[in-house]
Amino acid sequence: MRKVYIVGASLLKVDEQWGHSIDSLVSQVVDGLAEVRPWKIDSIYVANALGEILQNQANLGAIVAEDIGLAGVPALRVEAGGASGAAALVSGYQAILSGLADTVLVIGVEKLSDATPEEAVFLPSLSERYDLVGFQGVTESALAAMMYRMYLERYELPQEMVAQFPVIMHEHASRAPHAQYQFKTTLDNVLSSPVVSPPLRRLETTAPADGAAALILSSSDALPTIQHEQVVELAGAASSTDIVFPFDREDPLKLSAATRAFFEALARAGLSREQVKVLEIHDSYSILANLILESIGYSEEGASGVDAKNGMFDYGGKVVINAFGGLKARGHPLGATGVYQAAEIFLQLTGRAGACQVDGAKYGAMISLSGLGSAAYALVMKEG
Amino acid sequence: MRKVYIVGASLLKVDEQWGHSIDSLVSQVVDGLAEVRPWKIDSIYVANALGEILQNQANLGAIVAEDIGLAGVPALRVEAGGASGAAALVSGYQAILSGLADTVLVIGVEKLSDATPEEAVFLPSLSERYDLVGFQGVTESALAAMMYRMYLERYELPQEMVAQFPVIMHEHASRAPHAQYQFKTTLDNVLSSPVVSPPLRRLETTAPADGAAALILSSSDALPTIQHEQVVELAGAASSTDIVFPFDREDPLKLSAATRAFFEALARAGLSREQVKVLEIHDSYSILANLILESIGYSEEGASGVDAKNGMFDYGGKVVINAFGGLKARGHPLGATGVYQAAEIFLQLTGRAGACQVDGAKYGAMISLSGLGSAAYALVMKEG
Amino acid sequence: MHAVFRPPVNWRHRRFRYKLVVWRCLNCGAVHHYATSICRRCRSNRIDEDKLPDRARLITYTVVKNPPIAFEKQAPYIVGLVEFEDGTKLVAGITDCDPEELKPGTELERVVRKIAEDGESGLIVYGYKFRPAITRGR
Amino acid sequence: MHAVFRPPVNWRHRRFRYKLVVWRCLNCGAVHHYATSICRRCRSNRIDEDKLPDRARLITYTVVKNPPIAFEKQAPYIVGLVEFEDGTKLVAGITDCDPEELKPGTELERVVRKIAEDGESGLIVYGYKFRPAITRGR
Ligand SMILES: [Zn+2]
Ligand SMILES: [Zn+2]
Repeated sequence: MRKVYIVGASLLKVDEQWGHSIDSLVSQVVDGLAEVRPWKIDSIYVANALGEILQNQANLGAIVAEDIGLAGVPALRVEAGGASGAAALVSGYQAILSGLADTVLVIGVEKLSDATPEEAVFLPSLSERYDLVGFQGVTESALAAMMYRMYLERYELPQEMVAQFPVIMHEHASRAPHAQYQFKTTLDNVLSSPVVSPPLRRLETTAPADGAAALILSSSDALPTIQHEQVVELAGAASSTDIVFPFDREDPLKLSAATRAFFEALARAGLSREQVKVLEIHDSYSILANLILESIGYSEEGASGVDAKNGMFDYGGKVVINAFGGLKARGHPLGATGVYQAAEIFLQLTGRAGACQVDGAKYGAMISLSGLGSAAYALVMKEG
Repeated sequence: MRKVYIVGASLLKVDEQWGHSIDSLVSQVVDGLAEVRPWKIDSIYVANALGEILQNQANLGAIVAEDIGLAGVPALRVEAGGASGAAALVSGYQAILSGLADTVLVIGVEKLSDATPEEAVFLPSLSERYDLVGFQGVTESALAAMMYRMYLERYELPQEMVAQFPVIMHEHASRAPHAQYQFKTTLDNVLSSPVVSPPLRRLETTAPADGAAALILSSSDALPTIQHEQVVELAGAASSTDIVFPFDREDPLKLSAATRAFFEALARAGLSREQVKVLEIHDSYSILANLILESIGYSEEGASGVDAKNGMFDYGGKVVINAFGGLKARGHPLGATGVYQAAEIFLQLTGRAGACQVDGAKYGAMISLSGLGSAAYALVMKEG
Repeated sequence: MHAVFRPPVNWRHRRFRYKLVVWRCLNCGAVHHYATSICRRCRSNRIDEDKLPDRARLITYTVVKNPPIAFEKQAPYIVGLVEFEDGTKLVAGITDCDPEELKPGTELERVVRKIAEDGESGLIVYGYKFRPAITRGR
Repeated sequence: MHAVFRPPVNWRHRRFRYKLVVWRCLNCGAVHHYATSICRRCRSNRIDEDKLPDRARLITYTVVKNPPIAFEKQAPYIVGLVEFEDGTKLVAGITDCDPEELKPGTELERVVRKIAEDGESGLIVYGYKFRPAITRGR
């Protein structure tokens, strides 16, 4: 089987980009891939979740292909809610393994700042079962809050064991120039920020963000023909789904799609979890950091909070999570987020992570979720 | 390279299905695949264009996987406007060729009847460049009307040379139990139906439709393990994009994405155009029938109308187009349409097309477009 | 702003929203809130209409402080996870009480109430909510 | 119904919509209606702001009889394909005339007019349209 490499990555600062349209963001982020030459792309995958609603724009495969001067190249939009970016990456990985493409461009782009505040609360519900949950006014953050409460009660934990994760994320983001929120915060700040849905606080969630990120993938066959700096091997990729309504699952506190995707991707890469030193996780709500870390075996059930407090997931620990601040602090431009995660691992494994660099990281992995774990995507990368 | 087969197909009557949700339609159409056994699916591709807007439902990969009892299986939504169904098929074809999947389920589903009349006029604009075209109140049908006028003027043709295509489509659909509009019509009826945008008339366009269609693909490796009736080989698939705004193209009357996709798919299948005896084309507007037939070389420029009048595209002619009525009369449930086209070719090549059967057809092809040709997908199939 | 309520959708789901009419799998018992031909759990075709009971127990709850579209006038409001005798779970608005009155295990009964109001179109949507049980029996 | 006009989007595109300010590729001449770093035709990075002329020629036109959202009050209305001196083509509303007055080649001039009105929010959107030229010169 041939191998798949990431030969270039580009990302924009996550921000509210009032002056820029999707087209503008796409052109900027692709301009950042100039070091890769020649510019021969066989296929384009565009990840975007809400452009149809917020920008009246569907058909983003063709739109984006033209925006970047590649009208003619096959191009497609994929959507899997908050995991759209990771889903586009997996699609690109498959396209190369199929032999039908040698070079693939994956672009994630999202502009959430065009939403009104009420829409910003409403739109995440689109990834849940709307006719069962959303129509009752039960927001996705309300679902997350109920999972949070269940978690604290089952393991008899103080809220700190969940609420500390945003503190770690903001600390990381304070060194990341492309992060949306580069300020540091404290546990006190988190726990005194406004209540969204008890026990969930404002500083445990994300806010509307615009962003774009892009990667170029190449087959091992085409690699010698491409001028590039360093490369990273995309050594394994996998995905899985789960029952959509979290409380219909056998255990609402186990993200079994994440478990399946992560171990399958690791197995394809021929790696063990212990070898992974940089890990990007999908912390759209603080509680998801706990649930993911426990679902993919880094912590025992209910123990991720204590492990985090002991520094296990920070610089000097077993694995560094969200070295650039994760969804919480780097920001969560929905459909683009998975591409940001992958671009960040690329920066780490090529030693270009700047003040966020994790020393000696040879292997990295990412977990991306749609909704509250109804789909999970995992990618595993190796130093090139 | 291993081969890809279609081992089962199912489709619902295209209709306004007021009583059924997307979940209902999906469960019904998959129930129609019962003859394929065992039910082991490695990956699911869902094609849908407007569920986020009309049903408040994104994340349809995970939603559909659960709806059909396959929570856990990797699942993804793809969107390429009116070509979403074909795009999902190409994605599934790639997944099998990549070796990562042996059996793939492709489902197209769309519910347009939830739209208001003004939305139904507006929503096709989402596949055009909204900030350049749609915001000016220029609907997609107005763009099509201007292409239509340009075509009649350039080749100095009477409108009949375009407007006869809907007559052929309704004739075909009158024998197709799953068609939305099974009535026959006449050229007089077409030309006296209400003007949408001159010269385009109501009976030259499509109307809101709900529908779902599904196919199971299998690798040649897995085929012996699957219990099925007849199979069809998915022998070639390709896609291309074009400049989105039709009048920015070198020639607005040439659908160059269709040309590229069609000949690439034929080449992969090792077939010539002359061998194809059943052809499904994307006639969302009558004029697109002319432009497609000329762009893929069945007619000289400006001559598709005369060729049609001479019976070239009907039973007994060189190739039968849209044997079940095409988008015009079978109906156009946007994101599902490409899957309908493929399912119909499957029925033809397995001799199960009933009163619509084209005798002796060994090879079939389809062309599916997003917008007015900004993306094109072509698939070529061989008798199994 | 985005349209969250559409008359055809409300009509389609009216029996579920007013009376909790569901489609139950006769093989595994799984409940569907939409008409289906195939069980989402066991793929059985043996599905029949059923109605969820009028009573349920509260498992957990929270409060929505920042309302989504069409719920602006209701906020803040309580939403809860409820469980029926057969194990089926739903989320729903919890009404006619303060959060302090609620705890896991609280007996609830179904009522039909205004769920939301689309400010621009003026469309009002009704459906099930739950309140602490005040009538007798289960 | 779906929201077709949003204030931030109108603001973002104001210079294009009011004055036809565009971004032109200095290498191949291609015009972009959005700020860009890369030419959609030749991938050059040499892009600069420009303004399309106030005059254009009509290539072809049609009439929108069934209006989309926010154009209900305008229908029926003429829309045309126009071409500027540099070859750039746009579609736009054609105003202040009857369809009978129009033919390919008709000289047009840009005006700023109400484009649409979002019935529910009351938001009114202005922007360029074209009318048969009544002022002199080109
Ligand atoms: Zn069952
Ligand atoms: Zn240029």
